Amino acid sequence: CSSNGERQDYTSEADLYEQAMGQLNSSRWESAISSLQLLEEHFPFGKYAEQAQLELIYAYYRSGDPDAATASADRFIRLHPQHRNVDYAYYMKGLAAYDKDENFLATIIPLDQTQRDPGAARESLAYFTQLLNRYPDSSYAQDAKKRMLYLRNRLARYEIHVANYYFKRGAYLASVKRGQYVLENYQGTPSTPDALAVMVQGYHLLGMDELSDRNLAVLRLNYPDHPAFDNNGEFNFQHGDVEERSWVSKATFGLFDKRDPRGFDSRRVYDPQYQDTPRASQ
Amino acid sequence: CSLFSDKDGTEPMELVEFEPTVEIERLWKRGTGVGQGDGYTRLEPAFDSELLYVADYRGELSAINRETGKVQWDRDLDTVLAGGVGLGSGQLLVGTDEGEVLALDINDGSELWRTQLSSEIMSTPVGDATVVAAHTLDGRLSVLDASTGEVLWFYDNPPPTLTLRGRSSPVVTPSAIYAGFSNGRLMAFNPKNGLILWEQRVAMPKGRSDLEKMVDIQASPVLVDGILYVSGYQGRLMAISRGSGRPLWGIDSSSYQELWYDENELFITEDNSAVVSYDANGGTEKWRNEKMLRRLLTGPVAAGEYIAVADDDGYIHILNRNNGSFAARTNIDGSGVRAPLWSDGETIYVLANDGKLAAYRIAPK
Amino acid sequence: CQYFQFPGVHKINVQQGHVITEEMIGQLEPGMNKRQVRFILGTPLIDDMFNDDRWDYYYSLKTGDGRFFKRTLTVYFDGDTYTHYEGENLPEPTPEDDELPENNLEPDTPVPSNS
Amino acid sequence: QTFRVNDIRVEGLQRVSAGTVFSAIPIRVGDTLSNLDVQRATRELFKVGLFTDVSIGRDGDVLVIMVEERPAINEIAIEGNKVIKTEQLMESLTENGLSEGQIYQSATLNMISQALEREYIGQGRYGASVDLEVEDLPRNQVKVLVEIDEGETARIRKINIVGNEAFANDELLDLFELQTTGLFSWITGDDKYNREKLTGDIERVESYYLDRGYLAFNLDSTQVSLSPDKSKVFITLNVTEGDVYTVSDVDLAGDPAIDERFIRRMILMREGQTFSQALMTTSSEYITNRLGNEGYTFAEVEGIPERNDEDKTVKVTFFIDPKKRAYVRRINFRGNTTTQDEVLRREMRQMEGGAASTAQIEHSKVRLERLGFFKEVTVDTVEVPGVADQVDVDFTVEEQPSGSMGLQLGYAEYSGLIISGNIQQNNWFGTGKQVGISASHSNYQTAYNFRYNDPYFTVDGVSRGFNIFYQSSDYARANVSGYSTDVFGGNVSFGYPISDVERLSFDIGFRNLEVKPTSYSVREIINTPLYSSSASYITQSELLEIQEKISSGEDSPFVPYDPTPVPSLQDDVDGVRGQPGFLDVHGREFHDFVANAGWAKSTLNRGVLATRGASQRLGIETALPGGDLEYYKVTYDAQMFQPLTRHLTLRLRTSLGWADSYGKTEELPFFEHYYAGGFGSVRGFERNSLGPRGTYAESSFAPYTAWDDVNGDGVIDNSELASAYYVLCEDPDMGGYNPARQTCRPGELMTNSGGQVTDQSRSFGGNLLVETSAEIIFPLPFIEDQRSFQTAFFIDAGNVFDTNCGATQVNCFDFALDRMSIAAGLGLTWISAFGPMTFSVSEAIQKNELDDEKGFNFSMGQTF
Repeated sequence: CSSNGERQDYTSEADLYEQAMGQLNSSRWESAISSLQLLEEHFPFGKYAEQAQLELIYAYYRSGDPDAATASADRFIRLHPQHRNVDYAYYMKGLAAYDKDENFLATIIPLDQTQRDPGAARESLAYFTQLLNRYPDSSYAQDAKKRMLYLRNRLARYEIHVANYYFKRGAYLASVKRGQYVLENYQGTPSTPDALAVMVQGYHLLGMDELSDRNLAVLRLNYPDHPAFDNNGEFNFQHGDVEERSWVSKATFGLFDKRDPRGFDSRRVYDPQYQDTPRASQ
Repeated sequence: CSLFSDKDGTEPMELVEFEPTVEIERLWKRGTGVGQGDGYTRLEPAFDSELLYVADYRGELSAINRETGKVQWDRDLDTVLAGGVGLGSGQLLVGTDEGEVLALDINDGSELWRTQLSSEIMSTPVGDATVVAAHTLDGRLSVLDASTGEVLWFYDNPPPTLTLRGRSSPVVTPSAIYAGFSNGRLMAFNPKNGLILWEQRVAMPKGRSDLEKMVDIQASPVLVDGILYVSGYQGRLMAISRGSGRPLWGIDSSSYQELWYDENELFITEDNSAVVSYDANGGTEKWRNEKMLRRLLTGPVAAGEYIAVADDDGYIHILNRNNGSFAARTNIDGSGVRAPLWSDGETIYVLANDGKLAAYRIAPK
Repeated sequence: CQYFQFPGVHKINVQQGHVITEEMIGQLEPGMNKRQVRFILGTPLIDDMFNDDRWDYYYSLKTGDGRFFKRTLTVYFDGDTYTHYEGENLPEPTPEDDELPENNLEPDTPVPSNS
Repeated sequence: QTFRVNDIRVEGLQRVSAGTVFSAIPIRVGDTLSNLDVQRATRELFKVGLFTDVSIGRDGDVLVIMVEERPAINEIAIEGNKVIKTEQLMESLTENGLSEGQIYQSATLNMISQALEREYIGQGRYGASVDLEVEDLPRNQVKVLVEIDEGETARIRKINIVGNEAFANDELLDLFELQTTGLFSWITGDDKYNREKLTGDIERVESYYLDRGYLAFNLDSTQVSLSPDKSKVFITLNVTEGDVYTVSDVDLAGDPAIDERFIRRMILMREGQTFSQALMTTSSEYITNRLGNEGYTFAEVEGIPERNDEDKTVKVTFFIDPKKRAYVRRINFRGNTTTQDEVLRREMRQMEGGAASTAQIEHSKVRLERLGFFKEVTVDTVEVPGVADQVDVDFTVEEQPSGSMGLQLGYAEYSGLIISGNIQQNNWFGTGKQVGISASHSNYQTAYNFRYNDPYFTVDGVSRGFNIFYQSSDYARANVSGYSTDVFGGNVSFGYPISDVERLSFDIGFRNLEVKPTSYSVREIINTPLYSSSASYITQSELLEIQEKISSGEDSPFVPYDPTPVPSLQDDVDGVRGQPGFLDVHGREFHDFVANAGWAKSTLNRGVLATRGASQRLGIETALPGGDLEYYKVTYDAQMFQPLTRHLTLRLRTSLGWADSYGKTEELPFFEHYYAGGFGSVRGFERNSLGPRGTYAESSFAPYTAWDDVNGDGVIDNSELASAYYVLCEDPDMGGYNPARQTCRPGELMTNSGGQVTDQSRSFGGNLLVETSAEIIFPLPFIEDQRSFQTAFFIDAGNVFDTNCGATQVNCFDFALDRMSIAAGLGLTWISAFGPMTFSVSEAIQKNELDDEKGFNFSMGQTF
């Protein structure tokens, strides 16, 4: 008693490919995926095989399965390293990771993505960089560059948040290293001024005033209007020595009116993207 | 389709109806301890002129008069047995599942000596006046001094990863010891110093899985006028000249039960429980009874004009010796029979798995 | 530290930077190249991009009960060869007494014995 | 004749790639070919086995190879396999190059059957058999139908160990994963032979011996044998034990890097002790950790035993290689897509830029798990490429719902229609702040509550929170004696850690409470019956005289008895009206400042559904002097987890409460009483139903004390009777009343009793709470995700007692063990997306007469 029903009858390779293209155009991703897989299974060396694999990556991506899209892109790169549009596969890997970075909750409530898991963003940046190194004049390079800009800013801001925490914690060497990481890896992002401010304050608190002053000079030269400068141009060391406390906070063991140090966040001044879509601070 | 009915060709065949042509007369029947236990042991009685010596797996040994079935003496060895009861000269030999060989005085079963060997003794130890040979589960043949029990020499034949339960008992003669191993090899040794006289491959491992590569020689070889008849599992039935080890003839036949030689005829139960008779000289098949397939038959024994086999449900089938047709059938006990049967040509002795022992004689109708 | 605190708030130790022992400093000899200095003292955590002829080794430990210990060691190079060092609060040779260092403070992180 | 090949063309290819053809034939463009070469090429092509027909011809100087491909396998259908899933079988087929789309070659058939049979034999199913049929399909394709008969698994009938004197067979067999067929084998399948499991078991036996000094232990050989019908497996292990070795000397080698005395302290082995491999490996671990704490994260320590066979002693040397002291460059977090980075980083005990310490990294991982936000936390320390002494610490977390969010629309018999919505989030949008908003309305309670708490108001973990609430409830419906309260208030709370596992917490707040008794409130709350100001009473003996006169038909005496007026409660000096209720004494409105102080210590291993560690909490709540009430309540809760076996954990829990009034409040206010019963307390009993009951409200008793023979028939019938006075009881046996309906307490006015004491709705609570519970937590056999499930057999015991029971209270005792209500049963907790759901089924073992059993409990949103 044979159990499974009659398999989907298909005619030739071309019809199957046609059918898959039809499903793709009408955004029926699931059925497109199964037709493409069927095509690849039965005509592994047919003339549509390679194109089918490329379409498969796109179908997985659009069906909201970034991991499968990355996996099939890797497979394509392994099978056809010299293929004329292998750059599409690299690009799709970057795009899939880029989507994974967007948290579904963020679509409902304005969550500040820069304070959350940077892993997916780093992967996406790495894939896009790979694309640009290998195929600088690929047709996808333009869009990739634009996305990389956003990713670098996001990752740089993440480093500054961590540096701010370590100031609060009192681990000034950690803050300095985070600042340094931004200056080394993410120059020219809106977080660079904050990174310099972190270095200035960090070295000051480590007692290395020579290094602190050197960074202060660079900061003052390039970003004179950084919020850390008070009106007469002096750098305000927020976390260092005890600034005076209101009697209220003394009376209530610091529970009220604690005036928590804000940490460095000059996105309003230097980050154009931030100005037009201000994200919540949380 | 086959998914639901259980008749899928792997269960034992039903009993065949037939008109018995002989009577089976039961001389006596008695219980002898608790039988084979859970270790799938094949403890068998030892026979001498008028007594038989039988033991159960808990070590209860009793000597019984072959004619009357009366117990002459019995003794509790107080140890878990795995192999036995073997006959030495004036000695009874048993093997324990902790790997010890015990030699007992044949008159009262008192312990003469006891020696620790390397593994479980799943075969009946055998001996003569000078030596005692025991084949342990780890494939080692140990030969001990019959009087002191001291280990004279041993030969290792490591078994393959998967073997049949139990081992083949060696054949001890003054001039040579013949032993079948579970890697399919039959070897002859000099009893005094263990030098290898000759070696013969009885079964060749073939196939890729452990199951297909099983090639145990499970039955003990039968030595008759200078010729050794030996059968292997998934191997061959061969006649080998005892002196040179040269094979006289060999045919493809897979069997793990004891074979029986009687007046130039070899009776054998194959691994699918077909009973076959071969001409001892050339190995040509005389007849084959395939009506009791998969009933896990014991090896056949001959008694006069008839052949007897027992199965896993305790039925004893009597076949005509010349054409293998059914002659009679009786039942000893529902617990089934695993121990090899024995016959002195006239009386057939059957030991059931739960320890029931009976003697039968075949009388013309 | 900054503001009046609840009595007995448990604070964790905050340790930063390199442990520099007297034995390490003892091994430094002028004329060594950078690779040898790096092997003795370890990789400097602060590698300032601006100039490369000085390496700063910083060490600090702020214990939960408010004690603070700081030690710095700056190593100077002329090109690739080490010339001299200067530092603050450097370790003296530890006296070879047999019992454990007197304040046997075994915080989670190492405190040079003479803090 | 020969000809030169300029080009090669292949025709007829469908599934085979041209490359395969070119690699098979030894001909290249440009060769000159003879007929012999052509034949050899044809033979080579046939040998490839992919073509049914090959013919090579010439077209001018182009070599034309016409091939006809062998059919491809369109489909492999497998049937009859139950134990091994089809996917797994297909996988093993593809591994052997047999999958749909492959070319069907002659050898394919038996390769398929062999591959499948090997799968089954690997699982000990020796009796399995495979047969195949090939069905032709159009367009040069075939379908392979595989029919599998899985046969019986060989079951282990006996495991025998030979040569073991020191330890008996069954002591060793306990270590085995493989077992002989037992009671539960049909579920666990532990009696199915499996080679990997056997190797695992053998290793366990070896380490069992090595841990007990048998350094020379050796497993000589193992035999696995099969019964002829392939249904039973027998395993025999042959061992030689050798002798017990004792430790002769322990010393260190290599560079200890820190003071040798610290290291010596970590070594568990002493001279003269029997050698134990377990002790040796644990000592090495301790040393490695100790070095790890000093920053030597990559330290390697290995214990090497050197046997001295003559005197059976062993010299143990610990080789220490500290490698470079490592520093942490960066700490990275992955998986926290909702939770903010700072919420994780503030739990870190390891600092970036500091010496790496294995203990601190491990400790940070435990602290992350204790947050209760993550289902799984894993950490690994990775070397920074190119830098010898720097590491990155990578944490990967898997988030889980850390709160509950729900809208309940329900109906319950005691509360009518319930509409309630609540959001309780411990990780509010990933900020780590705890926010609770709840609003609920039912006919017995309307409640609004807003709770906010920031556990990390300061970086050291000083927490600050606010809470405002309004609640009006009519307890009559909730098994609590008839009164209702309206309360609103708010408080500020803060707390801080005093050690790594202990926290102090304080809160202070204002509370406005108004208690509204009802006409049937129990007498402990307000004194009943209520008398009007003009009421007066006579004595019981005078009542008897009157009843005497009525029955004798005498005229009503005009001479009035001299009744005494019923005093108001305040000046009821001699207690004629009985005990005053609480509200009579203390009034009905209470404005109080309530302060709480608490100490909590927790070493639980997980925030939610913990399985190890312990937690304790001691809290003192006081209504501060200056408010209307002055009382204090001390509560102590503790729980402890003790792993029993790999799967079973024992959980002991207790909560004790003692409360009393002080200063101007005479007794503990009844609305501050403890209650017991139901979830989180004593399962198996109605919610809040255990312990003392209040006395029923009583109504006044005015017997007939005046009569007038209006119709002059000489007989006083009912219409001619009237009651004028209440009666003071002197002696219950004097009569003059119906004891079933009236109560006569000497020295008090007689009252109409309020009805039988059956309904437990008047549970009144008490000022002493004693509860304990023991549970055996076991894993559900078929559930994969064990982390959000917890099932347990439990025994709960507890009750509420009162140190000064009211005279008329029922079921009210001082503390006594035989008064504890005990129930045993099975409980299940499931952390669902809507919050924790709990079920329990139970049976009472010991209960007081009035306890109200409840065999099945279900609740949402409460974790006990």
